[in-house]
Amino acid sequence: MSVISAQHLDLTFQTNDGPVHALRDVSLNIEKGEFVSFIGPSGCGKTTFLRCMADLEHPTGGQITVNGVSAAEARKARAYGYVFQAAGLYPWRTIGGNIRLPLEIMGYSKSDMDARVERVLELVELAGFERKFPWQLSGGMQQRASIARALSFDADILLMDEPFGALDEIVRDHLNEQLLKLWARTEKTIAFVTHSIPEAVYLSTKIVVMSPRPGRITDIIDSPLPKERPLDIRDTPAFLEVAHRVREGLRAGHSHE
Amino acid sequence: MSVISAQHLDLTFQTNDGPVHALRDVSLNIEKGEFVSFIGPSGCGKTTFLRCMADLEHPTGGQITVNGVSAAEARKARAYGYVFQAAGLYPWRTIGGNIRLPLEIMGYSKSDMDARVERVLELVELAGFERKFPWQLSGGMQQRASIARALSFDADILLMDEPFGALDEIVRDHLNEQLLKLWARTEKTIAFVTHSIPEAVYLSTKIVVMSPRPGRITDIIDSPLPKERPLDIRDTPAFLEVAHRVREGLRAGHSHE
Amino acid sequence: MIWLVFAFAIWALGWWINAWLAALPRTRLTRLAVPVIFGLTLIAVWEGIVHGLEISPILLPAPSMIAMRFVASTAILWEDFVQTVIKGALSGYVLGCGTAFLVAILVDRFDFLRRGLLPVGNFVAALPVIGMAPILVMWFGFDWQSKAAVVVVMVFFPMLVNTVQGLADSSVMQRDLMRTYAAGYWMTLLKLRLPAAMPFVFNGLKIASTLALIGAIVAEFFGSPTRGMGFRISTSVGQLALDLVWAEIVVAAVVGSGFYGGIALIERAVTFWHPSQRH
Amino acid sequence: ADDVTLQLKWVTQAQFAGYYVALDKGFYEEEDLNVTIKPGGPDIAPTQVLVGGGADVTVDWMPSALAAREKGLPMVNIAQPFKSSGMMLTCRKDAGITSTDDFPGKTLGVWFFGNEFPFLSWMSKLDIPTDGSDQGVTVLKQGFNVDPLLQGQAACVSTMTYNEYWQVIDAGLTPDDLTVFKYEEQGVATLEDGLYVLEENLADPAFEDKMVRFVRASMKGWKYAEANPDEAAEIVLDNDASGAQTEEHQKRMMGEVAKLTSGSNGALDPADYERTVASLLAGGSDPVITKAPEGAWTHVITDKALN
Amino acid sequence: MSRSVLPVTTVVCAIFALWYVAAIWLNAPWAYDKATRTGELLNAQSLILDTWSQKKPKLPAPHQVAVEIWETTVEKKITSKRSLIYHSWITLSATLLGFALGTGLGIALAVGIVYNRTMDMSVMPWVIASQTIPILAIAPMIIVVLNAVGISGLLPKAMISMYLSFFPIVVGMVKGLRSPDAMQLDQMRTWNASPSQTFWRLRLPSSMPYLFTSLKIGMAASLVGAIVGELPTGAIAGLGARLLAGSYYGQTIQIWSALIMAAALAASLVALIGVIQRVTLKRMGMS
Ligand SMILES: Nc1ncnc2c1ncn2[C@@H]1O[C@H](COP(=O)(O)OP(=O)(O)OP(=O)(O)O)[C@@H](O)[C@H]1O
Ligand SMILES: Nc1ncnc2c1ncn2[C@@H]1O[C@H](COP(=O)(O)OP(=O)(O)OP(=O)(O)O)[C@@H](O)[C@H]1O
Ligand SMILES: Cc1ncc(C[n+]2csc(CCO)c2C)c(N)n1
Ligand SMILES: [Mg+2]
Ligand SMILES: [Mg+2]
Repeated sequence: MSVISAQHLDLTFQTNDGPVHALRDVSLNIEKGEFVSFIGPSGCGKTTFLRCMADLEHPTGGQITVNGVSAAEARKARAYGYVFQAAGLYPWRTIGGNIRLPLEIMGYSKSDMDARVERVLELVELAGFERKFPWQLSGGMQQRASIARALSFDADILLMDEPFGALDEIVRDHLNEQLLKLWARTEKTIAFVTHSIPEAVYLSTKIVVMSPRPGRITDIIDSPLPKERPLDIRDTPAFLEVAHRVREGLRAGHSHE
Repeated sequence: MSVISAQHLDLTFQTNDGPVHALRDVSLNIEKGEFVSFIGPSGCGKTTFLRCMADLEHPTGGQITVNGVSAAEARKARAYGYVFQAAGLYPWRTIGGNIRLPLEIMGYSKSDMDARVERVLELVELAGFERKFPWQLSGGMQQRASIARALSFDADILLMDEPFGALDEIVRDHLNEQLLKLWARTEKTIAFVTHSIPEAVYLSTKIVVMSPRPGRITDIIDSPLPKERPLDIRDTPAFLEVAHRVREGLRAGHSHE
Repeated sequence: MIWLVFAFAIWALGWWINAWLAALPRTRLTRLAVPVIFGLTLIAVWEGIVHGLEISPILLPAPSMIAMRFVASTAILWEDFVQTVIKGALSGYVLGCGTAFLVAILVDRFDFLRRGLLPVGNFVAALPVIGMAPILVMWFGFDWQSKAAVVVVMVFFPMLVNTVQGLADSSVMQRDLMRTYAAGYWMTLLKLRLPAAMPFVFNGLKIASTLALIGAIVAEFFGSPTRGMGFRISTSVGQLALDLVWAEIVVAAVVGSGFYGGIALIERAVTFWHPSQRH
Repeated sequence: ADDVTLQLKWVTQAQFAGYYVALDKGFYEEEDLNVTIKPGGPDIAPTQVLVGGGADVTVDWMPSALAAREKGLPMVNIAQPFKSSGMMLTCRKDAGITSTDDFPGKTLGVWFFGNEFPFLSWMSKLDIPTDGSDQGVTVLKQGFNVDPLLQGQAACVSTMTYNEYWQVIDAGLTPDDLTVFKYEEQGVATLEDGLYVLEENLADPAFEDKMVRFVRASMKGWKYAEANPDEAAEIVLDNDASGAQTEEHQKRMMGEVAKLTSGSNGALDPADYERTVASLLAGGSDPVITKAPEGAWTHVITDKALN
Repeated sequence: MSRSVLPVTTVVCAIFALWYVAAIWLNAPWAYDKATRTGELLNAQSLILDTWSQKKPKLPAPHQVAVEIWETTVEKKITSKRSLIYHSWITLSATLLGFALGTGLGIALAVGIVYNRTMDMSVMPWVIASQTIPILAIAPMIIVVLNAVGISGLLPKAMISMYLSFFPIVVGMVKGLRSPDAMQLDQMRTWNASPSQTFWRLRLPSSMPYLFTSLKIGMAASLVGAIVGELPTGAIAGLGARLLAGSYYGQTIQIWSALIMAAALAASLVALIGVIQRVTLKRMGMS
């Protein structure tokens, strides 16, 4: 059974300028343990699709199931962790407090909370920053804290919306490596939105290329790369080959030119 | 004579946490018609350096001249166009009104203004959007409008601070091409800040690598690439070679790892 | 008892209709209808309670009685309206807001003034203007001039503080942009700071609009010619003509809300670009 | 002890000395009464407080009490400690006023809030319109003080013999600078400072009994105050919570008030009442009351209290 | 801080200078009036001295007010009815009670408006309309009506001050409780947080800066309300009573000293909230 399964999804926003077709006839299955990247020009519906999976947006047509139940039920069962495009930490809580927030809401015990906070902070290499406030950290560190927050509770699914968009290349490379390691270790199912072709290719087992107006899937590329991926893999022909295919797919769907 | 010449520039910000050394002993000459990119990790002083050239920041030590006169005089002579990191359009003016703004201030005639607005809008492919307000456009379109605004008047120097940061790869590629064409045609001198290594290599005749704490120049790379640059040039060994050198320079100066 | 039941029933009915309307998609019609129904409900409940508890009309007249008095006394109400609103409140409002705006530009121009005048201004703004009213009546005489003076004093500081804040509201980047154009002070003021200040200016104008009417009416309690809303209210309380008092209050509330609404409409037109005006 | 709440017409001052003396000297206590005195103020309508149940008995002027009665509010005068009126119109000679013939074209300050009735009656008797026309007078709603006269904004202002008149004198004007019209002398005097209760309450014998004791003690207070004006003024000062009154002014006020109360034993003189009603009915086109009221006063209380 | 000392002193000095000049100008007519009646001749010096020392000046000179304040604060026992401190205390207690009530009502309404669509659409215009009613006009009626149901003393005054202070609080808190952006609210949804969890952990904390700003405005309004409420309670005691009594007897010096005292009271209350704001926001890491 697929972890996430979308069948003929349609989503139209009613705006005062008339309807916007954000998604049109989108079908996709994501299996357990997959790392799926979504790539496509701005406004093609990547975020919207991710939000449908998270039950933050309601499709106007079609079907979506998560873990075999409806997206709403999955949300209520706290089936996933969601990392938003911006870090979105609460300024009045420390880093520790921010990570503790979902745990408090879900009613974890005090000692369990402490242990989890410590563990995820180590995972994203922020041990020692628990007591700091978000604005005392750099943008990259904030973004990592927000990832830690999504990892703190036991959700098997991770939905990430351009989590590394705001970071510079070097930090980004580093976090990409970390994310891959985490994924390999925990066997989570990950849906990941990005603008960067190398990032998508480097991370994913499956790359979904989307195109706008109306948002639809134009290509689904299964990556031939091995699970073990050092950073240098990006200079191999296999990598460049996939990247090329993604770029072509993108260009085809692009409204520009 | 260099168009921009910085000698032993120092700039220290006094903050309540103590002084921040944003620039330390920075020397650089930029010749007429050059396309110089600045690259370096977040917070290394790229923006600060560009702002010094624009007389928006006052160095606490050293010397900077623009067009042979002080930065302040150059600013008063309206020697440059500046594109900020964020689009920074005035929300109460239409796209056309925003582009007209510097022209009004500089006292261009009405008919001249109209002609210029039309021309630059075409240049950034926004013809037909003159009457729209900024919030009615996507982030990428806003960014392009802000570039158009800096191009609308006749300044020989263009200072651009991560102008394409908010854009997706395809649009970015396209604008890179356009910018190169414009530069080739007009022979402007361009100083360009970016986070992207391929972008820096693709565009520049000279790449300045900076490193933080305190901000200084660690490497200056003259590009061996020809002036004529199709997009495919990015797959050539010469390109990858330069990119590699930039990446090494960056990594050396990076605090991470 | 019947009246009380009636009051409760009306309340329940009004609330039910509103809950139903509010659940519909928002249109111009529902946006208007809901508060109107809410107000009508309040009035009906008031009517029911006054009759139900047999409250003396000298303490609280019923809305029906007020309405009848309103219709019967339009001439008096109009005379008072002209005296208090047009002559007192409006002239004071225009004068007060106008000078505050100009002073704000001056304060903004000279940092010395900003640092000196604003703290003092905040202190003065804390003065309970009620206390100023008898003094200003003493200075400016009985007629509308003293009412206008009270209004000027009341609206001046809210307007000043808001405008100064607004003039400082442009972002660093927006100001830097002006510097890159080597734009002078006046250019920057005209093309950047004033437009950017408009949301704040209108905030000040809105606050001032409710203050203006209150100020003009209150000042009439401390001496006035034999017309004006404040005069009528205090005299009529003495004569136990509470229905006329409430008719005047209705005029005040309608005029005040209309004034406020009018300014909000202009605000919408002028600051259409501001995020708060685009939902 | 029985609780009684008295609502005054105005702020704590020697105008109400009798009640404060009765309270302070224990006269109320002797009658087994527990009296609370509520000072009034510029915006307190005693009648309203009475209807609202905030007081059992109130000090009010007869014109406004009769007007309230005609509005359907059955106020009844149960005692009248003030025999004569202290109201006057005080004018500046240098404003050109020496007799009532000089009024037309002038600006006059008048108290409103139910106190304008005697003035309006007087003007209609003199046949002077109050609409601000050339043959008439311009009326100002006078604030709480005599500033308009001092500042020259009005030719005349309303004053009481015991209060505002002395403020004019204190300000530096001399009696020679002033022309004074006493309402008593103009024949338009109306009764001031009587004690009023609601008619429906009087039907209750227990309430009636309370009022009998209250009036008896109050009159004892008044007579004591007349005899010991300085002590009475001190008592008033002690009771003034605002701390704004001065000893000099209160002693002088007590002296003047004593002149007004000395002619009364507390019982209302029906002749005075008839005179007041006649004056109010003669209001020309806009009389204060339209028909002679009935049952607006009673001797029941004073008969029992004073005999 | 210290950078504004010079400008503030300059402005204050300028105000005092202007004040003295204005005192001459406004009080001179009375001085001449007196002089012509007594027939003496005024030279410039005696004119100025007279205008700065009249008993009931149109505008008292600053030193007259200062002396009055000194005499009624420092030189009187604070239990004395002639002590301004005593009267300030009376006003302050009504202010604080009214402020507490107003804050409570304001927040409750704001929560209702934010959480209930029907209230959102129906209440706000009437809240605005309520503020256009001249408070001084209905204050006596409020007092009488409350008296009728047996409430008297501090509470009626506090109700009037509540009436004035709840408005800025509703407006500010509606804005504040709505200040979390869509993303933060979505975040709460992804964790399946209940409405009350969303309120306590997201809406309320993010409304703090708005809350404090509106508390400051509300406090100033409360004080005005308490003073207004004192006028129709028969000028028994309090700063409002001093204002009224001063006005009644034409004691301008007394009016001005009560006024200055009231402004000082308001300023210190607002400053106090400012301190609490700074401490709270600092502890919340939001400053
Ligand atoms: N709440 C909304 N109301 C109306 N239109 C919306 C809404 N949210 C998104 N859209 C529109 O739906 C389309 C898809 O938006 P979406 O955010 O999913 O794009 P995206 O692929 O995530 O883009 P980006 O890369 O810029 O984040 C866009 O055209 C957008 O304008
Ligand atoms: N106005 C200022 N006051 C104090 N410190 C400042 C100020 N502006 C910049 N800095 C500091 O100076 C350093 C250089 O900043 P700058 O903005 O030039 O970096 P940058 O290279 O442009 O970074 P980015 O890539 O994130 O834009 C940073 O450490 C920054 O915190
Ligand atoms: C607003 C207002 N103004 C005047 C009076 C008249 N008045 C009645 S008793 C009294 C005391 C006399 O010293 C005065 C002045 C009032 N009641 N209310
Ligand atoms: Mg997106
Ligand atoms: Mg920068």
